[in-house]
Amino acid sequence: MSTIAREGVKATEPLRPEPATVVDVIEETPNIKSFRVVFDDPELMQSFTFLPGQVGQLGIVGVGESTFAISSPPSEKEYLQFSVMKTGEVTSALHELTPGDKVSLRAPLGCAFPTDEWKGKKVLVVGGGIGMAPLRCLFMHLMDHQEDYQRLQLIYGARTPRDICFTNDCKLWGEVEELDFITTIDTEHPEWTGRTGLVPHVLEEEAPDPANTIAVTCGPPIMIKYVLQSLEKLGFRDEQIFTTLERRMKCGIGFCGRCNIGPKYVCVDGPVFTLKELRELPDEH
Amino acid sequence: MADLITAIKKVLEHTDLVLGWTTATSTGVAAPARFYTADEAEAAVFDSTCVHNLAVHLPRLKDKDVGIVAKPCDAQSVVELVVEREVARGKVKVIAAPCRAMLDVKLIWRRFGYGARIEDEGGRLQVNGREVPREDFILRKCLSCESTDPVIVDEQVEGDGHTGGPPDVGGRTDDLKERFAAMSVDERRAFWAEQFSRCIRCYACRDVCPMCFCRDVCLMQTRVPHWTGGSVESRDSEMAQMIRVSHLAGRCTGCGECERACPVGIPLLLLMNEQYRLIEEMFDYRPGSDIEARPPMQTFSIETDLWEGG
Amino acid sequence: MRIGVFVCMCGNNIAATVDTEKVAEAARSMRDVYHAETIKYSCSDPGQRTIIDAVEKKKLTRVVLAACSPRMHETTFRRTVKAAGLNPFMFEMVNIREHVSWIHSDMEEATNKSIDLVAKGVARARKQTPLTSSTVPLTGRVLVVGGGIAGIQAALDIADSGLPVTLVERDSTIGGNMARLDKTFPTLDCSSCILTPRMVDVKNHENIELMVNAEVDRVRGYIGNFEVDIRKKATCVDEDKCTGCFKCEEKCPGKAPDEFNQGIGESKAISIPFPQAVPLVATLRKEYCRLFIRGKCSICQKVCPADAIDYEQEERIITEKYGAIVVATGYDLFDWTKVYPEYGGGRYPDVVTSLQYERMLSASGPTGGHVQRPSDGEEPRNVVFICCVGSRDESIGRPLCCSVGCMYAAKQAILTKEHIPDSQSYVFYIDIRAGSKGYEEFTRRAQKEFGAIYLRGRVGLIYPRDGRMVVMGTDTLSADQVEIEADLVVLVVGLNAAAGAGELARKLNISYDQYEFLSESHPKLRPVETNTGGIFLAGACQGPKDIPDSVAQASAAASKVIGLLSKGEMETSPLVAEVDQKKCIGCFKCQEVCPYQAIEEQTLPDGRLVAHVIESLCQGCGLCNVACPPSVIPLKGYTDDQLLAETLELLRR
Amino acid sequence: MSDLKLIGFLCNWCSYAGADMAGTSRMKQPSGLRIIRLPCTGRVNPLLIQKAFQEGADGVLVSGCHPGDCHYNEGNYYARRRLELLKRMLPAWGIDPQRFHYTWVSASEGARWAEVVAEFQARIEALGKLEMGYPGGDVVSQVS
Amino acid sequence: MGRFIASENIPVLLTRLATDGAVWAPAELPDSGESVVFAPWQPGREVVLDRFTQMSPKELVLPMSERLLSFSYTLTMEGEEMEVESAIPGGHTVIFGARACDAKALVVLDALFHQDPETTWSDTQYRARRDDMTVVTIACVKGTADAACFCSSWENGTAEKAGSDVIIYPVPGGFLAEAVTIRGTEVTGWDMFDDSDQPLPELDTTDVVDFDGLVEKLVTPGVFSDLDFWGRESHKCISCGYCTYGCPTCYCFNIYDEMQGDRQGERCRSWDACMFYNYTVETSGHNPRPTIAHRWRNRLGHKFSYYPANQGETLCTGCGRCIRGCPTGVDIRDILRAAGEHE
Repeated sequence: MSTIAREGVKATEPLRPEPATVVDVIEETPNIKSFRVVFDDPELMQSFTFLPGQVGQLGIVGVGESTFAISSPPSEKEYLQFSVMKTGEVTSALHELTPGDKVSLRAPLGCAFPTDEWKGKKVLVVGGGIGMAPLRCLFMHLMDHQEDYQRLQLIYGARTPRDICFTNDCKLWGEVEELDFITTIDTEHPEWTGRTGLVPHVLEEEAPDPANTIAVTCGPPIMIKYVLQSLEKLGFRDEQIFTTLERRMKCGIGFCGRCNIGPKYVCVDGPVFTLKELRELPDEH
Repeated sequence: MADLITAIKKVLEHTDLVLGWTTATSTGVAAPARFYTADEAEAAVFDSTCVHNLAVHLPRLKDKDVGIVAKPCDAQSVVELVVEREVARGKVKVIAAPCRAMLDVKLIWRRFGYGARIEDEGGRLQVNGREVPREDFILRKCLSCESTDPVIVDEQVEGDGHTGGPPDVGGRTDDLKERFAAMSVDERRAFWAEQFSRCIRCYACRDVCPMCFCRDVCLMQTRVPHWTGGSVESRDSEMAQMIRVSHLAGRCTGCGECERACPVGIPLLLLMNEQYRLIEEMFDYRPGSDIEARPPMQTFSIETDLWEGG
Repeated sequence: MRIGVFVCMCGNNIAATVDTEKVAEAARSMRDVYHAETIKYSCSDPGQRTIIDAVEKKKLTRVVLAACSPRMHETTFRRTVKAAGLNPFMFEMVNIREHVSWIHSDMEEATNKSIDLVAKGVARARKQTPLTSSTVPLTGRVLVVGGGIAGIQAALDIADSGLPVTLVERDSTIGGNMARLDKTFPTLDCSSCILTPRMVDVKNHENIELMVNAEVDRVRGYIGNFEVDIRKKATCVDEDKCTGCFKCEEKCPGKAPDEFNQGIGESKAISIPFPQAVPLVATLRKEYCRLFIRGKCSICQKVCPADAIDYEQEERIITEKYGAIVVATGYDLFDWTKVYPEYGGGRYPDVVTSLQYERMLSASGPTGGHVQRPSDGEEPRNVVFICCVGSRDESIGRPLCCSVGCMYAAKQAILTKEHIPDSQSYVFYIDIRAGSKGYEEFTRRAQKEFGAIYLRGRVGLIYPRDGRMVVMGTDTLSADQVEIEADLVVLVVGLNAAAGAGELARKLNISYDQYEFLSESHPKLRPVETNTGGIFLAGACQGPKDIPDSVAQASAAASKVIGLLSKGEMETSPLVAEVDQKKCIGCFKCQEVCPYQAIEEQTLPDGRLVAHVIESLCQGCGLCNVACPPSVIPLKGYTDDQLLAETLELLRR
Repeated sequence: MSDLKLIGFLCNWCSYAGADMAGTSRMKQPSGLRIIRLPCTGRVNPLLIQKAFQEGADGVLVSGCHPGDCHYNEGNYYARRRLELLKRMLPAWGIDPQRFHYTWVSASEGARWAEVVAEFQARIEALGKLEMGYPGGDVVSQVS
Repeated sequence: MGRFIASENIPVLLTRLATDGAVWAPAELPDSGESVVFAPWQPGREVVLDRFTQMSPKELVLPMSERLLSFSYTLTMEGEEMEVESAIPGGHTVIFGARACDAKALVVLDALFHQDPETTWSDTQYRARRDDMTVVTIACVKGTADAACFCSSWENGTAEKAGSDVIIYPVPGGFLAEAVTIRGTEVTGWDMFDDSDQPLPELDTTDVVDFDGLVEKLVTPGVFSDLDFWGRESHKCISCGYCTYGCPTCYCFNIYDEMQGDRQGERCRSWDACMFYNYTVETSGHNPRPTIAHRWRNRLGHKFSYYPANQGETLCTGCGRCIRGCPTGVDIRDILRAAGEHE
């Protein structure tokens, strides 16, 4: 369930965002940009904490706000990073931002991956496209505490080489020996010498052992669907599998009513769910 | 001519379902119903509480063969839906039902309480067993109705309402319409500014309209393009209504559902009627009267469109 | 976003009335404006450099320029913005010269208005999105419609560049009206001596396919990719077999009007219009043929040595693809007979049109170059030319100048003197229009050397008297009534677009005026283009003009075609409508109003039928944008949100 | 200077060019009108005009190519229907139709454009400011 | 010992109440088809207490549209500065003429919006309004409930006192007043009230819907997955928003920004309705509740299962407005009963 964060979202003024400033804009792909932002209030920036999987309502006052996963790890104290795919009104406006521009931010919101409970286990992270945003945060967090986990494995897929986000991170991760890191693109491409194949296929080829393993996946709905099937095939049980959901969200605090799946609100009860929890919810996603 | 139930059964032989009315158990007035079988059709009714224009459901039932019990004014909506290519003529069977002016059920209930018993027989209206002047409770749109001739008929249901001329409204005239007509532009401005301050943006006016076929992507609600804000300030509400009225130019048949559906009683028909009149005046076009027609705003005439500016 | 605002002083053109520095200062306080400055001449090289430098230094993402009319320099500055590394459509131009400084004198008012307009521009710029052109492959074939001198010139020029050309001519020969002329002004060259070799060139050119007796039936597609149905009429003659021996014409018993000779003389039901015709093939006109009228004859078939006569021949539709179309349909003489009863309305044989007279003057004409009165075959002595028949005459609704009448009247007066040395020509004129090189001298020669008497004024009445024509007019210079007994009256008749030009224009979706002259896109900037991309104009179909102008325009059109097709593919304007198919409700109101058939139906994977804009067909008018009930077919560059932003910005200031 | 707000929607090909022509010919005009350029009068959504009135315009002018001369052949024919209907509907909405004028001015009619502007400005000045009569001035009025 | 106020003294009471804040009371506005809505009371305006209002007094705690924040941008030498400020409504509100179901609805909404900020979020604007408000309720005495009412489905029915400060009971010549809260005692202590021995009149009873077990049933696959059932039950529905807007407990809202010029603007919220397609459609175009059937399933689920499960209150008080006002005659009770009987 949700935790009340005193830092970024005041309990008595939960809809009031904090002013923040864009310090860096990274063009990830032709339609995805990452924004690094800092709260204008230095004290707030200093005291701000969150956990992987939590989200923020990033916006531009005058346009609106939208929910985005925080893609930088909690250990990153200099800024918060959000990766945004251009799809609608707010995201288009965000894509116009340049360093120095003002944004509004309500964070952290939603619940996190229970990384503490995973200690001592192996963690398999399977991401696709922009779905890598929350997983980047998670993965970097897990790496920060690598000693707590038996083994970390990451499979990241994108449609074409140009659709790969976080290319610098990918390069870095590829160089870390203790990591099992695979990048794949859907089909052969002249600019690509690495692995090809759809994420679920690569996953099945890799065939990670489900024993004492947590699997986390996020990506386009169709990918998630097949990844879940593949995981099942590999012997993962529902409670071992975590994913994060997307929904149209407005308030982010469970008030405005639209993001529910049955009695659960994605904005406060999620976005992180185990597959087991999802199966218990009414089938309306 | 046949009685209603026989007609529905006959139409059901060639259609998937028939849209009609049945009696609501809690109130005793007509409520929209869907008849899929001859057995179900036994429950069909038609009386002066059948106020709803069921043609609104047709575009959503595009892939089905549908029969529809229609008052003369509802039949116009069917025609215009065919003209607008929202409904295929071959997929609709119109069961034309007789009409001698509908009752303003909502008004009766506002006065006498929801569910007050309504009996309307032989031109005499009784509410909760007490006779009241029928003409006081006639739906406002019926006061301006010129003809009860249905424009499209596949089955005609017998009855006394279909006179070919105007319906029997007991001599009453539409005093609101007359008052509005007599207002100066400034008075009208004040009138609407006040009326729209009551709007709650529930969009019932839109959703109940058979000719509002954008349905889920309506400009009254979008942010891109940002034609109007989301508030209920009369400026925003009026703009939303301007969008609706403008989009219905040459389409609105004047069925009056928008006004009937408005929970806060904004007299939208004043606008719809005026636009209807202008469309006829300018283009000699009466929406819903000719199944072969081409919608006037989708075409032009070099020869006759000779106005300029003024 | 970071917007830069530049305020052009245009030397003093703007700065004299608008306090440009104040405008720039006001711009600095507008949101998202990170830079504002004035520029002395923004269109100059240093001016454009200033913009580029600022974009680079201040990392601007959009540019607003307040200067002259965007109609003048928008494309120039889009290039500038592109050179600065931005998308060329992240640019907005505000007109503070034509719409402000030049029409207002109060500096404060003009400055305030400029500030408003800049704010409007900034508001609009905020809503801009980068637009990219798409490219369409071009079909490297060209259709030239009309085989007069303009069509011939265009076809040859284009064919010389290596592009295959189809030249379609509805008559049985090319040559057009020029083939009817005896001599051409102002050099008095023999018309056929110039024209005939060009006609033969067409016939022999390896890149030209000549199609006579053919008309454009239907046109689909768009620039670079037209699909044209050509209707090849049935002439009962196999053009491939016909050798042009004239035997059929000689033996044919069926008389027919002689259209080539403008009704002077007679022709046959099967005929070749003139000996130099290209192609030199006979054509049978069924309406005059005894076989078709009476069911019995077939003489031509019998006499034809080449077995070229085929009475069963059927009309064919030939469908071809073309990348560009040149329209060169030429002109017809205006039909003067209905509106000039005072000139006899065609009842007097000795009142002829200039083109008829031209045939009389021509050695290849029906009279063998002997000028004869049609009524009695006598050689005329007094010949009266009446200028501006059907031209410059508001009373009959034709204020236009035919632009050639003054010149050919002079020419014919000269030729008359040459043919009949003791003749006297009189020329009634309104003004003498002789603007081109050597023209003025030419009309003077007609008067001085050839003794033509020029009378300024209109002729009010012509009537026959004692076998001659009495011409009554006013000499407005002397204010005298003039009465001339003429043996022959030549009406200098004005020009109309060729019959059927309007119909063709509708097929091609190009505009035309009340005389059915086809409209150019812009008289100065795009004089040979039409409003429909890929369709060009040459010659008198666009407006009355003489041979030099027709040829020049034909070459201009040819160069445009060659330029267009040389690239192999073409960028289309990105300012087109685009359907948001997620939200399209499939009502196709857009399709109903689209003047260009640019909207097609598409079925999405989920089965929904939605609209789709064919970008290369869309011309960007925005009719669909307004017709679309949920407004999900925005016209890029002019979206609802952009127009709203502009409007609201102006109103909230 | 009056505080009247006049908006003009002009087609790029004829009237905007006509206004340019008036400028090139230095034909003085009243300064109240603010011009918005569009490709065609067929792009003018009547709602834009109603919106303009709502948001404070005192007069709205639309001008395009003469019928028959539309750059897009047919755009102004559709526009004419749309705009004429709007003009006749305005009284029902409580807006004096005099405040809205549409006309045709070609690229060569600079002088006519200057006349149109002057006449329109004078007409709106005679009518004065348009009061839409909405209560409250906030973007969103609060119930309590 | 009760308190009595004569009918002619009601304006006196309203005038007195108006000195504390804005008084909202049911009124019939001109040319409104005789609809009755809560409107700001002013001397001389007639208060309509004998008919049902089309709109509930919910709008006085959660307005149809309101400002959440105001913001402004300023340009400084260092660049742009942005200021954001919560818009906190001030001033006392009096709701005069609510029904017991309306007053109860406020308590139902409190469960979500007015939670303890020590443990969870609490809505800024709602709290500000709710904390500074007087509710005077008109009791539904015998003969005043109608066929749409079904508040008797809950334990207290028409006798529900929660949410009211004062309850007034119509009696011949005036009203008997019952103070429910301290504020109520204060109000009924004013001198336009007199002591009275009259007993309180008998209250009306209404239709009863049995929704026992729906909390569970509405989320379990049986009813939930039977989309045909929901389609059948909602066939009349045209997907407008009146049932939710008229509802005293429906609270869903939308948040959006409006600019005023280029430097300042407001973040606003307006009622939104789960019956609208737009309510849940995602930017990708995907809509988890694409049809009216889906939306009805959610509407009923939310009211009678999810909200009770999460907040402990049924999101319905049986006021019947959705039934009275539905343009197509949908009766939520029919669907509830059908769901109860499903399988």
